[in-house]
Amino acid sequence: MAARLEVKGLSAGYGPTRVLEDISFTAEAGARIAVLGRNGVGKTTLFATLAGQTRRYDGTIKLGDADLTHMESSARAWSGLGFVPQSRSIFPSLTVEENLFVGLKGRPRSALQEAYDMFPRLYERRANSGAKLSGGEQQMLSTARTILGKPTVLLLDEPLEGLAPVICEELMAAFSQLASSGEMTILLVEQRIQSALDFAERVIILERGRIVWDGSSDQLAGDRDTVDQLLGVASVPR
Amino acid sequence: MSAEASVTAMPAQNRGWQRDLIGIAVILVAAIAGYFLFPNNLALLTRMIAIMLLVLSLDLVTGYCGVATLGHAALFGSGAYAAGIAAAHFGITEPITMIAIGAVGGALAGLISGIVILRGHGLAQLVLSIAIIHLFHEAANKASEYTGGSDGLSGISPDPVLGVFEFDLWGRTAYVFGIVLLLLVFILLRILVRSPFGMLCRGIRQDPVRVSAMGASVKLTLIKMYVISGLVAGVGGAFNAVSTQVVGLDSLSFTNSAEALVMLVLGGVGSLYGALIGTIAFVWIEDLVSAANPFHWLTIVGALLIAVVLFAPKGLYGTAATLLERYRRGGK
Amino acid sequence: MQTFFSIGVDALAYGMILFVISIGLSVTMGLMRVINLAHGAFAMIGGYIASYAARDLGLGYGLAIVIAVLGTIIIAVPLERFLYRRIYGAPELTQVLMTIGITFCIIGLANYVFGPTLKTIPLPAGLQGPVDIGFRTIAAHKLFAIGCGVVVALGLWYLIERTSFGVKLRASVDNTAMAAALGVRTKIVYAASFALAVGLAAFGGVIGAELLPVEPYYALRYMVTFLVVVSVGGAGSISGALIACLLLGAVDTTGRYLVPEYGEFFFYLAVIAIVWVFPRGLMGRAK
Amino acid sequence: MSPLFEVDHLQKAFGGLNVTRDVSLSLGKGDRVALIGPNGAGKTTFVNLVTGHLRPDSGQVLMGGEDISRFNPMRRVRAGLVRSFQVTRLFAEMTPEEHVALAILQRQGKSGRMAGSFQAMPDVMRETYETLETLNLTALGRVPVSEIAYGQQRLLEIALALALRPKVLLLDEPAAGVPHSDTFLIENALAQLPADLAVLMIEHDMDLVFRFAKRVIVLAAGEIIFDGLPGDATNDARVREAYLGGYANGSAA
Amino acid sequence: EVIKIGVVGPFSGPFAIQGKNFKAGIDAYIATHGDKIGENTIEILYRDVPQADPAQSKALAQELVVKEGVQYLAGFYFTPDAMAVTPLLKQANVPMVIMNAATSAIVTKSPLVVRTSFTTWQTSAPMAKIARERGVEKAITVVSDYGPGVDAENAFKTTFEKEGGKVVESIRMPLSTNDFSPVMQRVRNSGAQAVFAFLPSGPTTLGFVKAYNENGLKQAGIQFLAPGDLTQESDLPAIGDAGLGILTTFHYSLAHNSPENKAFVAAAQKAIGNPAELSFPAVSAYDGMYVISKMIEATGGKQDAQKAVDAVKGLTWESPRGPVSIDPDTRHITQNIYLREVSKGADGVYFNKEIKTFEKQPDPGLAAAK
Ligand SMILES: Nc1ncnc2c1ncn2[C@@H]1O[C@H](COP(=O)(O)OP(=O)(O)OP(=O)(O)O)[C@@H](O)[C@H]1O
Ligand SMILES: Nc1ncnc2c1ncn2[C@@H]1O[C@H](COP(=O)(O)OP(=O)(O)OP(=O)(O)O)[C@@H](O)[C@H]1O
Ligand SMILES: [Mg+2]
Ligand SMILES: [Mg+2]
Repeated sequence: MAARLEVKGLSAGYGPTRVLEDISFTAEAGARIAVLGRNGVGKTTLFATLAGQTRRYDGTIKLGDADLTHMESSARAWSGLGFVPQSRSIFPSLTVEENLFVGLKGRPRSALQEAYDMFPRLYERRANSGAKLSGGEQQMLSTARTILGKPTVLLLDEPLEGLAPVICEELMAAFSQLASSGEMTILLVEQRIQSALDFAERVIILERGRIVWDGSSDQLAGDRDTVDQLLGVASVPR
Repeated sequence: MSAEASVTAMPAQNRGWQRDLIGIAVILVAAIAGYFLFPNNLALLTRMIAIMLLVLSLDLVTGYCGVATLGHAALFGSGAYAAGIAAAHFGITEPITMIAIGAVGGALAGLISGIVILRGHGLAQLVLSIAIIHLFHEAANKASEYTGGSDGLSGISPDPVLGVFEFDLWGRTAYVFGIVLLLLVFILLRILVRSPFGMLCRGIRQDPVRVSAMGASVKLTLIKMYVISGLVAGVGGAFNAVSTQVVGLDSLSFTNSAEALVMLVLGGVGSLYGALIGTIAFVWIEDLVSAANPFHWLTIVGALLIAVVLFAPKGLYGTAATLLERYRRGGK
Repeated sequence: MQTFFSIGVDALAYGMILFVISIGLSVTMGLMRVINLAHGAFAMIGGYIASYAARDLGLGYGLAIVIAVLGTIIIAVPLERFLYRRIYGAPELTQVLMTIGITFCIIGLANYVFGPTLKTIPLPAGLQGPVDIGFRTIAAHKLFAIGCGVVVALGLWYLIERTSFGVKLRASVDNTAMAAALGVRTKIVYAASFALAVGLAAFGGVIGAELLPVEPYYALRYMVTFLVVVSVGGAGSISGALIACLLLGAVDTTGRYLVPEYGEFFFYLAVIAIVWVFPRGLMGRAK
Repeated sequence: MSPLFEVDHLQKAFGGLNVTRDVSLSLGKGDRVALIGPNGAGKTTFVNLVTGHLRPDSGQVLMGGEDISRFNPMRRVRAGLVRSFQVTRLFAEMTPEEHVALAILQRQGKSGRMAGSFQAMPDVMRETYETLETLNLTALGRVPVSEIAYGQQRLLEIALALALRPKVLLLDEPAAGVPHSDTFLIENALAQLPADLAVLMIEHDMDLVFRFAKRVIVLAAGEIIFDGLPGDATNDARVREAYLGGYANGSAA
Repeated sequence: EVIKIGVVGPFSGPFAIQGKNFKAGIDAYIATHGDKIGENTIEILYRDVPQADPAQSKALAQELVVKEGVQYLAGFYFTPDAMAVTPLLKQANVPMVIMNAATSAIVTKSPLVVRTSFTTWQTSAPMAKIARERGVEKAITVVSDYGPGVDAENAFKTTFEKEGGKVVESIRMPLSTNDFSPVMQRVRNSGAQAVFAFLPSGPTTLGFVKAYNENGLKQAGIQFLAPGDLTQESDLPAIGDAGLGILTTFHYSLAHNSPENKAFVAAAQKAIGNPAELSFPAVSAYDGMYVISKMIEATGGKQDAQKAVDAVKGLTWESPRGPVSIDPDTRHITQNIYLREVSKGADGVYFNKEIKTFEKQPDPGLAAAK
């Protein structure tokens, strides 16, 4: 069942380079939130930090009533956090089926069927080794793998990347379904602003590692200048 | 655009060359200091120089091209035997000529091992290098009428350098001769590694597929580098033969190769300075502890190696450099 | 013909013994991606413990083996916790440096504790002396070693390819961070597989002691051989290692029979030939 | 005269799976073609076959009439056939500046030089920074690639391809991972390409595809099911069903 | 005044035990004779060359002479290590007392070399005579493929054929050989009545002897002959019963029955700590120290290499191994060579039982070389 994610004063980065500064927000159970922002503002870093993969300088992370702040990555997963990384991170030497198996988190093998129902393509390729999947297939695998673990909070970093439009539509529908059915809380990073806005009820915009905008998606959809200024075409490199 | 290019370009470049000049100066100072501080250890220091050349040449293939090899002594030993045999059997005892012959011998060995070793990938590559060194070793053992087999090749008595400087018991001549060689090689290698060719090699280390997708020939480049590496190692080996006046099978041994690799990693892979520092540190410490306790020094050395990995994972020089870099960034 | 068979038997025995000793290394190097040059050292420790148990304490061979395996694991666990854990995923050369260091230490200590003399592990009556297998006699312990080889091969293959532990292990190796993010307790997985590898090393050290007698320098003396067979087989592949061991065992044995003085050439030329045809080892896992 | 680039009855199967079924197509000078199709249709494989990273089971690849089917990847690049990778392949420890400079030196046959430094070659530096500028990477010129965001790595990937001055350019999902706010950089870059260069782009971002392409080829299950004008593609039933789905209605524009 | 003696040997690594025996012999000498010679006291400096490595050996010798100012160089387990140092001696004005390195030619490399150990020729040749006496017509030689091995092969072959026997086959195997079964197969098929073997002391000898038994050569009655390196006392416990009955010829057995030896063994075992580790290099070291002490007496502690060496030419004394003397021409030790059989004492300890003596053997190797 979907859980609540509470982040307070989070800042993080890589060794000496600080990327995130004082990020605070709360995602209510079952929320659908889009995290947007230009190239390199720290979206991936934010998710990676929540998943316990990048160095956290300070701040706290709570999931439901579990305090993730000092947990290892694997413990976070068991307390309900699911992470689909931008890099896909397929296990190249494992077959598709084995990749999915790792995501099961101890659920019975039979549950694999859920993944195959979601992406029939994966069923066809199930004996194929991860390294030999097509880009899109890897993306499907990565997403399905995490969802199999039945997380209560799901972090999706550009899950539509490299997927055919048809698949994208189905997938977004599936995500909305998962969230609205109260199964999981979903945070989504997505480059295609339109799809993001269609999906999300709330939008958080990052700029240089800080939250600079936080509000309902309709509000944002109305407010063109913000979109242009923060996500818009007048992109200046940092 | 172009203006901005040149302005951004120039400083970096100067910085690079300044660094090199400083580096060379440091080496010179160290060399002179060594001469006067340890007048009685010149034999050791001389041995160090020979090994430095080996480790430098290893760094070229391992550090800059990412070819892991446990058989690099094959290049070193070939140089040593080439020079040694020339002197012992063909009466070519002019030191500089001997060095040249050694270099050629090394280059040939480099070509051969290059062609073989580059065939494999990852561990298989490592194993090819092991096979190579053992084959070279056995070959030398078999050709005992030339190499003296396991008894070693003795009877090498090089002429005075430039016909003036005798090789003496205190090893002064050998030492100075060695330093000169080392500096020459070092300067040439500095130029090489910052050249386009050097950059290409670094590229290959990080992603060969990408390099070939740029239209460059990975194999050919690496083999070129192997030959160069052979030249350097050959010089080292020849110098060893000249300064010690014997060549033993050990110069073609797996142990020798492995030690060289350890020294390189100890100092820091992928940097010429690392190669030098690693060698000095290892040989010096080994000499120290093995003299202090000839019976159980291995334990101490082992402990030190572990300590290095724990506290200086990038090797002595590598770690020092990163810390410095950190400090710089922090400063800004 | 008769000679042919007897050489064949020797080859098989030698290959199997190589396999039993090396396979643990295949696990560390191929699955955990750690170039563990200290593998020989662990095999040696196993040998010493067994020798102590069987000779000085007069315990039975079987018991000695068990004690050796457990003992070695117990010694290795802290090493994993404090040293190896630091080099998982580190550059290969760093691993080489660390594990060489460990090896040096162990050699030094062994030399200090047990002295430089050879240590033997008394065999039970059943395994002593030659057995007549029709066309020739062969040492009983060699037959035993062959048996062990088969068992180990099958067991290990099943564990790695068929059990969920195996999958988790391979996943952790491919991408530790991601495996952890999916809830795999990677630290435990690694510790367990390290223990497994070390245990196998110890086991091999004991079984192989008849051929490779236990002494302080053991740790380095045979390291190259282990490294070679594992890599030729393709690190991480059980079947690969097995084939490599049998193949190289055969080459080595026949070489030493036909042209002893060129045995070394024979062996290493074969190695080169094999790798020439299989640049990633016989059954190298795609990285 | 023979077309600039031609693929002729290309076949490839992995085990039982036919990934490329008798694919033939040709590009002329200045073509701007988009190759689209469902995931796993065989697009990347097609590129790999054409660029020599995979061996076809049968079929030929010709550049300006010359059969280059036997060439290795390197020689094909030299022949002017350049690709970008779907998943970025860059030198983690090197800077964008070095990447581009290396590509240029390679193109000019100077990459074997064992002395001097590209920073001392004004022409190389100039071209390097011009190339970086077109993709807005100038500011990152000296930042190690490991430290720049994925999106920017994608841009560099393209910069490299451009620096090789290809005759035929194969882009595998160039915009993947690049935020829409930045795809215009890629378009600019493509727009600035010499007119006689032929470009074949694989892309799942339909907006980009339809802005860029003068011609669309649709690959499904290893077969070309459509080859024609973008407009017609959106109206083709099979293409909609196999690939576009709702998108077609969304923006026929 | 303190006189420094530099000892170079393998004190760590695969041959550590041999180095340990050097030290044991030297300590035993000092324990029994004290460290004073006249009014001079001697000080020993040890330097480690784990495996044959002439370059390092030379560097260390140089350092010992130049830095530490040693007046005598001693030790040297491996021939190449000794060979590498000989060119230094004259200029350094330092005598070299070899305590093991067993290739005949070393003494010819410099007039300042004295050897108190043995040569492979010296210990191997007599075995050929034994073989003939025991009625062996056809023998096969199996040796490790390196200097000493080849020496042993030649020594045996030459003598054996001089005595009218026939060496049907000569096998040289790489030092790295672990599994000797194939070799034994060959020995078997060769139809020889005896196998003459030489391997460097250490682990491989164990495997070799085991293979000899396991491949049924013992049952087949093929005699096992070898120089004493193969049954070095420190390896015997490991070889165990498998070794019983093996015949070896050597210059020294710990079991040699003489008061001198009893005293020596007692002292040496004390010095080395674990009695089981004591073996032949110790006695050469012990006698080496004796020779050095004579040199010091002769020179009264002054550094005069030539005089020192001349002083010990023809020196004769009763060593723990038996009566010995330094041959004035070759400066190599003339000594008894004993035929020994591996036996098990009442106390369950294995030892080399002397069963025959060849008196006053010089080194035939040099003669053969000429
Ligand atoms: N491993 C790393 N080491 C140092 N800096 C890094 C590293 N990875 C990312 N960065 C820096 O952190 C910043 C944020 O990167 P991040 O990948 O989180 O951005 P992003 O918003 O996900 O970009 P994109 O939309 O391209 O995915 C970037 O400026 C990048 O340069
Ligand atoms: N080396 C291989 N071995 C076996 N199957 C492979 C191999 N490479 C690719 N495949 C399969 O071939 C099919 C085509 O792969 P390809 O990468 O060409 O698809 P694609 O059209 O690029 O898809 P995407 O748009 O998702 O990148 C996929 O189903 C993939 O699983
Ligand atoms: Mg990102
Ligand atoms: Mg693709």
